[in-house]
Parts: sequence; C-alpha cells; structure tokens
Amino acid sequence: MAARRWWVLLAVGALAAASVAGAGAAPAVRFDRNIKVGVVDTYSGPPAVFGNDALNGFRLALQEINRDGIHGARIEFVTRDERFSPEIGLSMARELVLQERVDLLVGTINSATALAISAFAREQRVPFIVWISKSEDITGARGHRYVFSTTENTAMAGKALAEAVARRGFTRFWLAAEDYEYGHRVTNSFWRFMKRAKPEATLVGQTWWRTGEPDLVPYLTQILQARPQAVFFGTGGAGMANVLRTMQVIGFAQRVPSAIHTAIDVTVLRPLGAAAPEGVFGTTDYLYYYPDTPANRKFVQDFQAAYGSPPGFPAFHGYITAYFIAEAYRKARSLDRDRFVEALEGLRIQTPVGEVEMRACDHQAVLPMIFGVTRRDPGFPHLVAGDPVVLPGRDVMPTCDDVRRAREQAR
Amino acid sequence: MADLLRVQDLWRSYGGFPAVRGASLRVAAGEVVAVIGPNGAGKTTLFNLITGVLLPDRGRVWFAGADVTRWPAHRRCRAGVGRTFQIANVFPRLSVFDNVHAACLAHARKGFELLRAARRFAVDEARRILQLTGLEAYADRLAGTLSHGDQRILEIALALASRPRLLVLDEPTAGMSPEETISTLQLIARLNREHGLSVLFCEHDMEVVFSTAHRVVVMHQGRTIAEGTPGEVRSNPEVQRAYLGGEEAEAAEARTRTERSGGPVMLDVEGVHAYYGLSHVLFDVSLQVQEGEAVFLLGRNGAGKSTTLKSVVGLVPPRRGSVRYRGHDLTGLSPHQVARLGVGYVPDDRRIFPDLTVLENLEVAARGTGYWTLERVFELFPVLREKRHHRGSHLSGGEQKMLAIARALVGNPDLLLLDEPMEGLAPRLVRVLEERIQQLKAQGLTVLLAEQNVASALRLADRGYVIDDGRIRFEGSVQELRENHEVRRRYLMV
Amino acid sequence: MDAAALLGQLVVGLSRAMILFIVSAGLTLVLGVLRVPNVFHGSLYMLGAFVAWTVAEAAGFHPAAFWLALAAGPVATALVGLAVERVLLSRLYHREHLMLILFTFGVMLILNDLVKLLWGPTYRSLVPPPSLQGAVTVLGVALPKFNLVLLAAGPLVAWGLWLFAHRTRAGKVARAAATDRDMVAVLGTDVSRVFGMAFALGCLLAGLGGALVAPTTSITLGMDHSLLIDSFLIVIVGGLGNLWGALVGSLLFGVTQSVGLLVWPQFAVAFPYAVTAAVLLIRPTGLLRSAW
Amino acid sequence: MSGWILVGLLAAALAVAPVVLPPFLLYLLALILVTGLLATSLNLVLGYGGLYQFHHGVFYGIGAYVAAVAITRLDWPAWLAFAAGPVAAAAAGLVIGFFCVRLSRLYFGMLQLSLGSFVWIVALRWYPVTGGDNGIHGIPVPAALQSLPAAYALVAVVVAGCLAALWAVVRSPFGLTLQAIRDNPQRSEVMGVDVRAHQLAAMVLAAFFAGVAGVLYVALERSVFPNMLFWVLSLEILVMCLLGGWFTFSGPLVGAAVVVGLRTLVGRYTEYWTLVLGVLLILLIFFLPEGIMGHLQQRWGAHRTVAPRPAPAGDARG
Repeated sequence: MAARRWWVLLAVGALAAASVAGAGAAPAVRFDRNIKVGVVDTYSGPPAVFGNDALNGFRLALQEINRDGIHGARIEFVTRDERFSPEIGLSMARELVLQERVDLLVGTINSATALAISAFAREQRVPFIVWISKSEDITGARGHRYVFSTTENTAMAGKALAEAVARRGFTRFWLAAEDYEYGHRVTNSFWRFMKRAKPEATLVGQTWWRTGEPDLVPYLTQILQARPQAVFFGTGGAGMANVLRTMQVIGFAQRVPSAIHTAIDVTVLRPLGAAAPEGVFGTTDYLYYYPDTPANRKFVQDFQAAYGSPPGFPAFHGYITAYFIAEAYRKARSLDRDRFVEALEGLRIQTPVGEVEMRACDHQAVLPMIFGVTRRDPGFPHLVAGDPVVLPGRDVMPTCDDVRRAREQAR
Repeated sequence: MADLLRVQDLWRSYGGFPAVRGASLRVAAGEVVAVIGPNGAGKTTLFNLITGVLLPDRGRVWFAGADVTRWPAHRRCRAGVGRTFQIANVFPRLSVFDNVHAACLAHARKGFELLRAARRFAVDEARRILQLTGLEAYADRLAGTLSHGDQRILEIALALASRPRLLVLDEPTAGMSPEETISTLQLIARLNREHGLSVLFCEHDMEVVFSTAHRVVVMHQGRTIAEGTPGEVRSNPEVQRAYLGGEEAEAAEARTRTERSGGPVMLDVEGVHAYYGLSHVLFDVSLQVQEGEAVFLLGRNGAGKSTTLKSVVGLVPPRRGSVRYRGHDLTGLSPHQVARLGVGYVPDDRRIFPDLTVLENLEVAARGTGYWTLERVFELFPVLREKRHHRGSHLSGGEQKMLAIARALVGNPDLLLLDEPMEGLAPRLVRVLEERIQQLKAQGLTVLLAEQNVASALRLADRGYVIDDGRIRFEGSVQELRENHEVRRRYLMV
Repeated sequence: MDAAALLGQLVVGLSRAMILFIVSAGLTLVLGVLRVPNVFHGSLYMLGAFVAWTVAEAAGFHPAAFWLALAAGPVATALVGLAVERVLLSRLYHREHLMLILFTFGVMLILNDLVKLLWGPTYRSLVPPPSLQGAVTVLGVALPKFNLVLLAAGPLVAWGLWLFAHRTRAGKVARAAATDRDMVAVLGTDVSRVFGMAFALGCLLAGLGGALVAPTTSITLGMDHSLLIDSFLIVIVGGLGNLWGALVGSLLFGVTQSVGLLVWPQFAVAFPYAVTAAVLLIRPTGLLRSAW
Repeated sequence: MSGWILVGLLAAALAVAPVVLPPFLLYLLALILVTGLLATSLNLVLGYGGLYQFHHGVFYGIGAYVAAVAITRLDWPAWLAFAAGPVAAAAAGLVIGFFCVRLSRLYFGMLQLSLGSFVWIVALRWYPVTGGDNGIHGIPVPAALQSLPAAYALVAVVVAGCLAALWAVVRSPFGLTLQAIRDNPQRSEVMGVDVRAHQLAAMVLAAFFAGVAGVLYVALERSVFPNMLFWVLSLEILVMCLLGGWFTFSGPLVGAAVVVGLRTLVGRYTEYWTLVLGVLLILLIFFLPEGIMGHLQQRWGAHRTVAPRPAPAGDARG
C-alpha cells in the first residue's frame, strides 16, 4: 500500500517535472508561505566550532537569497542543539518535523546523528541535507530518496588522499585513528583505495584511541618504534588538534610522513597557530585562500565582513547548502517535499569553487578535493597548504555503480 | 527437662580484643534465664554468637539437639531462635502492622512470593501478634514514629513472628519508663507461661532479673563465672567481688578525703531533656560540679550516664534545659567549641583513631599550653610511650582506655568528663587507672566520673549523683550514698 | 617487541599515570575523609585547564607567566571547591549519601555549563615555554620535555600528600576525622573546617591535574568525561580512600595502556578496563585496604 | 478508593491521547511513559530496596541493544528480539548483581558504576555489532508498529502492564520483605530473610523491566545509542526518582514526566538545559528532599512518614 502510493507520487512528480520542463517559461508561481528549514547541529562542546561556522555560512547565503526571495517566499530557519549526541539530535529532528512543521532538515557535524536523523527522515519523507558530517554511509550504503549531502564524504577524502599518497611510493603503512564513526569510515576508505591504487601496499599495524584521549604520546611513540613508511590518521576536530600538537612536540612528521584528511584545513590549523607541525599531507574540499578566484574572494570578503574571520570548510558547506535549497525550490515551483527532492536531484549551482552538481544517483554533491602539505607562510597567522593540487570531484567520488552495489549489500 | 540451648566454651575476639573467652550456658525448655554482668562483660557478643550474627572462634552451640555453631542467622531463626537487639531495631519506614507482617511472611517463607498481594498471607498471624503484644492500636503508625518503649515491644513482636522456641532478648527494658518496664516484664512472663516460650535475656536492671528469671548466669570479662537461682547468685561471694567491684576493698579503704566543697560552680546542668531521634532519654537532669571537685554520676547501663555527658559536650544537644560552664552557655555550641572552653571528654567506648599511631592520636588532641605535655602524659602512662608508634587498633582494651584518657589530657582540660574508664578492664588495670585518676585529682583537675562500678566511683569521688531511667534519683556525698541502702539496692544493684 | 621499546613505552605510560594519580589522589582524599564520591571532580580538572589557559593568555603567553598559569588553575579550583563545600555541601553532611552524590552531580551539570558559558566551545592550547618545548630522547623514545615535568610532579605530589597526612597536624586530624568525626570534634577541633580544607585540597589536586595536562593536549569541553570514569575506576581498584591505592591504580592504568600498545595496539584502550575488571572480580574492594 | 478512580482517569487519558494529541506531543507522551517505566524499575531497587543502584541505565541499554542487534544483525523476527531484550537485561542484572550484593551500600554503587562502564565501553567499541558511537538506526520494526499511534499504543499498553506488575510486586510479600531489608538489613537477616538473595532477585527484576523500557525505546525510536548505557543517563534516572519521590510508587513516573518535559521545553530556548537541571536538582535536595509525590503525601497525610534516618558515620557497612 505504502509502496503503491510512492509510485503514484513519483509518477505525478515526474509528470509535473516534465510539464514544467516542457512549458519552458512557466507562469509565475507565488508561494503562500515562507520556507522553513530546521537546523539540527552541535552548538555546544568542542564540535560547536564547526556547527557555528556552518551556520554562519548558511546565514550569509540566506541574506543574499532572501533579498530577492523565492517565488515571493523567504527562507526561515530554526536551530536545535543536539550536543553531539544522536539521541538528542533525533529527538530534536522529531520535534522540528512534527511540532515546528519544517519543510526540510539540515545538519550536522556528528555522523552518528546524521545517520539517525537520516533514518527518521526516510520514515517521515522529509528531505534532509547533511552539511558537515562525512560518513560515506550517509549517501552510500544507507542513502535513500530523502537524504542529500553537500559535504565531501569519507570515501572521497579517502580516495583523494590515498591516490595522492600512493604517488609518493610508500608501501608499508600504519593506520591510526580515533575510535568513532568518522574515524572508522575515513580510515577504512583510505585503506580500501590505497590497496586499489597500490596492491603491494602492506599494513604494519593499526592503533585506535578513544575519543577525548588527552595524551597521545604513547600512541605516537609506539608507531615510531614500529617504523612504518607512512601513517594515515583518521581523526577530526579536537582529536585532530591533539594529534597535530603531539606530532609537533615529538617531531613525528619529520620522521614519518603522515597523511590526515582536513589536516590542511583552516578550521584545524587556525586554533593551533604555531603548535602545528609542518610537512603533514592533508586534504580538504575548501580553502579560503585557494583557489584564488573572484567568486571565492567575494565569498571570503563577505564572510569576513559579517563574522570577523575567514570561512572554514563548514561555512562553505553552509553557504552552498542554502543555495542548493533556494535553487531547488525555484526549480520545483512548489513547497511539496517530493517535488523539492526531485528538483534537487542533478541540480547544478554556482559556488565559490565553481559549479557544483548534486549527483542524482546518490544525492552527493560533487566537490573538488584539494591536496596539500602543511607549511609555514609569513603571510598567514597559521600554517597553510603548500603545493596545493585540486582533484576534480568526479575523479574522487565512488561511481554510481559502487553506490548501487553498496546499497544493495546493505539491504 | 531437656536442654533447648547449650553453649559450650565459646570464644570470640574483635581485632585482637577477646570479648568472649570461655562462655558456657544452657537453657532448658520452658525456662527463663538471665545473663548478668557489668557492661563490657561480653553479653551482647555472646548473644550475637548464639543467634548467629557472629560466628565463634572456638566453642560449640547446640540448639534443639542440633549443632548450630556454623549456621547463619536466618537458618537459626528458622530453627526457632528469635531475638531482639540492645538498641531499638525495627523497620522505621514501615507501619507497625507491616513490620510484624514482614516478619510473619519471612517465617512463612513467602519472601519470594512475587505477584500475589501480601495481604493474602499470614495476616491473621500478624494481627494475633499485635494483639498479644498490645500494639494493635498502633498498627497503622510508622514504626519510626513510635516511642522508644513501644519500639522495643515491637521488636519483641518481630521476634515472636518467627514462632520461636527460644526468645533471646538483649536488655529488653533498657531506656524504658517504669510503666513500660512493668508491662514488658508481664509480657515476657506471659509468653513463657502461656506459650511455653523459653527466654534468654540479659539485663542490668536487677529488679527485672530477680523478679523474672528462673536462673541467672553471671558473666565477667568474657567468661561465665557463676550460675544459679537468683538467690544463689545474689549471695555468691565471687559474684559479689567480680560484679560489684569488691565491697571489701572499699571497706578496707580508710583514706581521708579532702573535702573540697565550696569552690565556684564550674558546670551547671539544669533541667536537661535529651532525645535519640524520637526516644526521650533524659528527663529533667540537673547536676552541678564545683571547681576542683570529683563528682560521680552513678547508674547502671542504659540509665542515662553517657547521654548526660554527651549532652554536656554537645554530641547529643539537649532539646530543653541548659548547660552552663564557667558562665558560658554551652547549649547550642558545637562539640569543638565546648572542648575549647576546657572540657575534656573520655568516651566509654574509647573511640581511639584506629589508623593513627598512639603518638598521632595524642598529637591530634594536643591543645593549649597547660600542664599536660606529651612527656607528662607518657610519664603517667609509661606503656603508651613504649607503644607510641603502634597503631591505635593494635592496642589492647586497657591500653586504649589509657590512651583515651591521655588524649583528653593533652587537650589541657579544666574539667574532665570520664565515662566508665574502668569498664571491661582486668582488676590489675583498674587499680592502675584508679591511681592515675587519683593523681589527676590531686593535681587539681575537676572530674565528672560516670560509673557503674560503685566501689571505684566511691573511692575516687567526693560526692555525686545517681541516675536511673534518665532521671536523677539521688544526690549527696559518698558517705550519704554509702549509708543509703535503699538507693544502692534499687538503682545500683548493691 | 624489543626491550628498548618496552622500556620506552613504560616511561611514556608513567607520565600519563602521573596525571591520573594527581587527579585520583584528590578524589580518593575526598572519598576517604568526607566519604563523598565527588562527581564534579572531573569538571574541576577541566576548569583547572581552562583557568591556566586564561591566565597564560592574559599574560600574552609570556614564558615567564607559564608557571603562574599552572599555579592559577589549582588555586581557582580549590577556591571553587571550598565555596561549594562551605556554602552548600557542608549543610548536607547529615543527609543520606545518595543526596550527597546527587548534589555533586548537580554541581557537575552547572559547572560544565558555566565553563561553556565562560569559555565557549572552542578548543584552546597552552604552549609551554620554549625551554620545555620539543622532545628529549629517553631510551630511544621521543618524550616531550614537558612530560619530564609530569614525571617529576607525580612523585612530588605523592610525597607532599604523604607529608601532609603524616607530618602536619591538619593531615593527622583529617585522617582521624575520616574514621570518627565526632571524636575529633570533642577533642576541640572544628571538624567542619577540616572537611572544608580536605575538600578544597581534593579540588586543588583536580585543578592541578588539569593545569598540568593543559600544555600537553587540547583544552576542550568534555575533557572531563573519560577522565572522571578513569579516576573513579582507579580509586576503586586501589581501595577507596587509600592514597597509595590511587598511585597503584594509576600506574596500573597508565602502564597497561602504553605497554598494551606494543602487544595489541588495536585494543590497547580496553586493556586498563580489562585489568580493572579482573582485579575487581577477584578483590571487589580493591587492591589495598579501603578506608571505608 | 480514590486512588483507583485516579488510575482509571489516567488510563482513560492514555486511551484517548492518540485522538486528541498532535503527533509530537503523542511522541513525547510515549517517551515519558518509556522513561517513567525505566525510572520506576530503578525505584524498585532504590526506593523500595535501598540499594544504591548507580548504573541502572546499563540494563535499559542492554535491553535495547540486544533487541536491535537481534533484529538487524541476526535477522531474528522482531517480536522474538523484543522478548530477548528484557531477558538479556535480566541476565546482566544477575551477573552484575552477583558481584555487587556482597558489598556495602556505597561500594555497591561504585562497583556497579565501574562494571556498567565496561558494558558501555563494549557497546562503544564493538563496531561490527553495535555500530560503535554511531548506534543502530532505522531498525525495521513489524509493520503493525510503523505508525506513531501504533507505536504509542504498544508503549502505553506495555508500560501500563509493567507498572501494574511492578505495583503487584511492591505489594507482594516480596515487596514488603524488600522494604524491610531497605529499612534494616541486619534485622531482616535475623528474622530469617536471606537478604542477599532478595536483593539479587530485586536487581534481576528491576533489570528486566529496564530491559522492557529499552525495547520500547527501540519500538518508538527505531534507534539505539551508546549513551543509553552512559553513567550520566543513569544519574539522570536517579534524579527522576528523587524528584518525584523515591519512597512513593508514582514518584519516579512523575519525575520522568517533569525531566523529559522540561528537557524538551527548555531545550527549545536554551542550550544550557543541563544548567537548569543542575540548579533544579540542588534546589530539590535542599527544599524538597522527599520529592514531589513524597511531599504531597506528607501534606495530604496519606501516610505518616518520617525523615530517612541519617546514615551514621560508620554506615558504609549497612
């Protein structure tokens, strides 16, 4: 019964989309109310740095979007603090959908929360756009019609980093990661792609430390003693800051080449200042200083003017998320959730890093990855990415076939 | 008559201190047996060994023909041993009915009956017991709100619920009003007469012992030293000497006393009422101590001596009445403030800090720059100097007593409250301690001495008070007390 | 696994054990004397780190101010602890233990949110002065210089606490009060002040741990969580209220983890917990004599 | 008698709730019922049994995780998995209880806290089975439970049934014996009660009902999270019992309603919800030590109660 209704809806939706496309210049539509976005993210605790940054980017874009409006409507939003805890996040999402009656959900830094909300969104048929958390499961194995991602995921990060590192000729690796969803995902996909890029690569050993581990010296010294040729670290946020600091103190990066996704990112390097080590390989999908294009410059200038600091990658995601939402509603010409979903599929928008597509097959934004090596630069108060290389998004993404297979397997 | 209970040569030590060393007794079916002995003689420990709360180091216990020496308490209970405790020991948050009902359910082994309502089991039995003990009127009251006396009766009711063949009662009338005492005794007698219950009880109140027991067993320093009918025991010279502290020694004493009355009043206790929780313990207690005096406060165990001292030092603040010391009102002051005014206190249970060495026990207490230094205290008690690096818990009972006194002294008090300093000590040590206390007195220390050992108290003090059931019953000089046989017989069992 | 690696990991594990010891010594002190399992002990550890950072920042991270900053953390937490004890906790001693525990839980909730209010969610780092930056090679292992400070601090604190407990009157009084507070009172000592002092000292140690850990890690909200559980386990394994027990437990914790890394790096994190479980199943009241 | 009328009214209110309440409030009500069952199950050992059960959340989590893992990893039929949750929780209660009941009060609580933390760490680290910090989401529940009103109905019926069972237990000889043990374990022992066996049985029962609550959470949320086993949640449940009144039967339910309701309400306006809870807790300890229902009972004199006896200095052995 439920399935049948779904098909009917789909058919109606497809018909509608076809007619809109066919009509070309369609008659003007006026939305009879504003669009309401429910934002669930972490606004307390260490990860709040990311949550706030993303929200700032989102706000900045909304100011621009709401100046003209979308079919006469504005985008409003309400926020809920999930406190980096999936059960609270899920409860908040439920409240936003059932009580606040938001049109769609947006969030969050926490991969576990994102997956929990995603399951709920599927059940409630509410669109949910993930903007910071990077678990590849979100749009991969556990993706579905209503979930989208405007952030790079662990598969993309792992692949980008694996390919960049593979070119440098290392074969004996150590994997060291923080014991949480993101740590597992990013590490697994790095190693998967490394084995694919370089079948002779061997694993010397691996280490897992728990989230919030204050002292990483024992872990790093032990890795040094095992003498791998290169180390991959799967960590982020405060854990990443700890890794970088400890590396700097005991001179780790000078002795063993190390690769960490987001190690070159500004949100990571800015708080560390001089305490960050040089020579670490890193990837990210956004840098405020590179590539130095007019679009990016404008975004950075506006952001700097509004919030007093340059945008990090979450701000960029927040910013493009707002544009994806706005453009999708413009295209859907309806507040209907399914129409919105269909409009968002395959949508291409202009962003500070160029055109970005929301891939229709898995609802994953096709984002370029930047690879670089941390380095001091007198022009910046923090370390920067040296020798940056941009890897186009389509090259680092799993293929639609990969995604389909993963989803089938999960089922 | 077959023996229902037989106890043979029981031994039990606590942390090196032998509380029971060779206790034997028997209780025949249908018999009422009393155990008497000074405080610290080991009566409660013996009862704990009989009921299985404690297991003996040596010796045997037979009950109804079975060797129950190693049985846990609940198994002995099921075999027919019911007991009460020295301090009221009921279930304060349950109603009186539920108290008894829970006990009945335990006896009926319904403890694991999960889903059917409790009121479907053993209700009649509980009602019967309430009726028997005269508690029906209180059935709905929470046990914690009963008076002390009623709680004690409730305890007997709890013991009855297990349908015991032997009732073991630890000082069943302690702290009761005279009326309550009488009704409790009647209850015990009735249980024995009409229900054929054997009763083993210990008691300080000799009136109670001699009017209730068929047979009396005397304990002293952990041993059972005599037994017989009340009349036999009363006239047994060994009992006289051990239990009553040796009248002949006192008679032989012909020292002249320095009568030192007339000094200013140092401690003035007036109309004090004190409570432990809801039970009223002291009734309108008044007493005075003058500078330089040694005053006795005599009374048997549970009479209110310790509570009087505690209400002076602020451990049991009086609810009504006043305590004045050298013009300071002590009521409302906390214990440390009282102590700083110059009141030293030696508790009856020693309360040595077990983890601290002897030296540290003294250092913690040292205060002021008076006469008493560590050096002088060690002169007084040379054994403490020898053992100054031993931990408090490793001292013998007598050494702990000395340490407790020494600890009070190094605080340089002007008034020393001594609570049963001789309790539980070997006669030799009693002599030593008495000498020491005499020395202290000679040095001008004012002493308030709470004792149940009449002879000791009379040797040491100038005048004093007799307390019973929380009320002052007598006031006068040593001579007056010596001559007042009525008071000595009634309140001091002499 | 070679001997040098083992020794190296031992040294590295020791410095971690020292932080654990300093914090759990404070916890066990409060447990021993006041018999209160202080749930906000971890929050004070975090507070100590944040205060140290703030003082260092106010001094523009001048190297000379570094030690001042490290001292400011414990002083601040001792004051916070003292205030909480004097104003609120001291009024609850006559109540059931459960109330005392829940009270400290309430304070934990408040303190954690206050730290969030005052410092915001950003993580901070406190950089040691240049002389203590970088690493030295000990037994072939690169050991951060600052960890040498930790290695020295642990024994110093243990020694200091021992001196306090056995050589000062206040310490002896505190030990006496642990077993019989009424008796201490009738000997003329204001027990409530002893309790206040012992509590403040316990809190000071929590803050000291936080301040000492600050230069080695990121200072973040939530840094208290795992530490609190660890230090609770440590004092249980060692024997509640037993100072040496806290030391033994900390060494067990720190060393099993770092040595466990050589044996089975993937599961090293679980080693201390496995050891704790094993100890408790054999000796449920801990390795050394509990003060309870 | 008036008590039964009140119960009837409450039952009627629960029955009409799906018709009158908007979906979110219905969900909230279901959540309150689940949490209320959890708190009531804790109170069986805490308020009625006098045991310092510091880590009750473990049994809640075990119940939920076992059901979730059985469904998603082992492909058990959902109803079988739902039955397995409480059984597993009860088994865990037996094991943890076996070690804990030998100890004195505070040690009991502390040991339980540490043993519970192991379970939490296992749930957090056993990625292939438990999903680690991620938990398990989108658990397929039987079609009959797909809609919120259906899930609510299940929760309401099961919680009502469990509360009735718990009420029966409390009023049973076992319940009375348990309360006697709470008041005075030594006296109970001498009375012929096997104290430890009763305490252990109470722990197993409480764990079972906590497991039921865990399963209901799965039915309602279709998710499980490691935080369900974290000690902070356990202390929150303790707060609920205390807030409602831990010497009353209905107290924990009231406490759960207040805490869950406030969390939702306050959480909408401020991220400092825990600050509010902390202040509330301290006010409670100082001004309403018997909890809301305990206070009302005292006021209305349903039973005369006495203040709990302060634990004597050397109480830890009690």
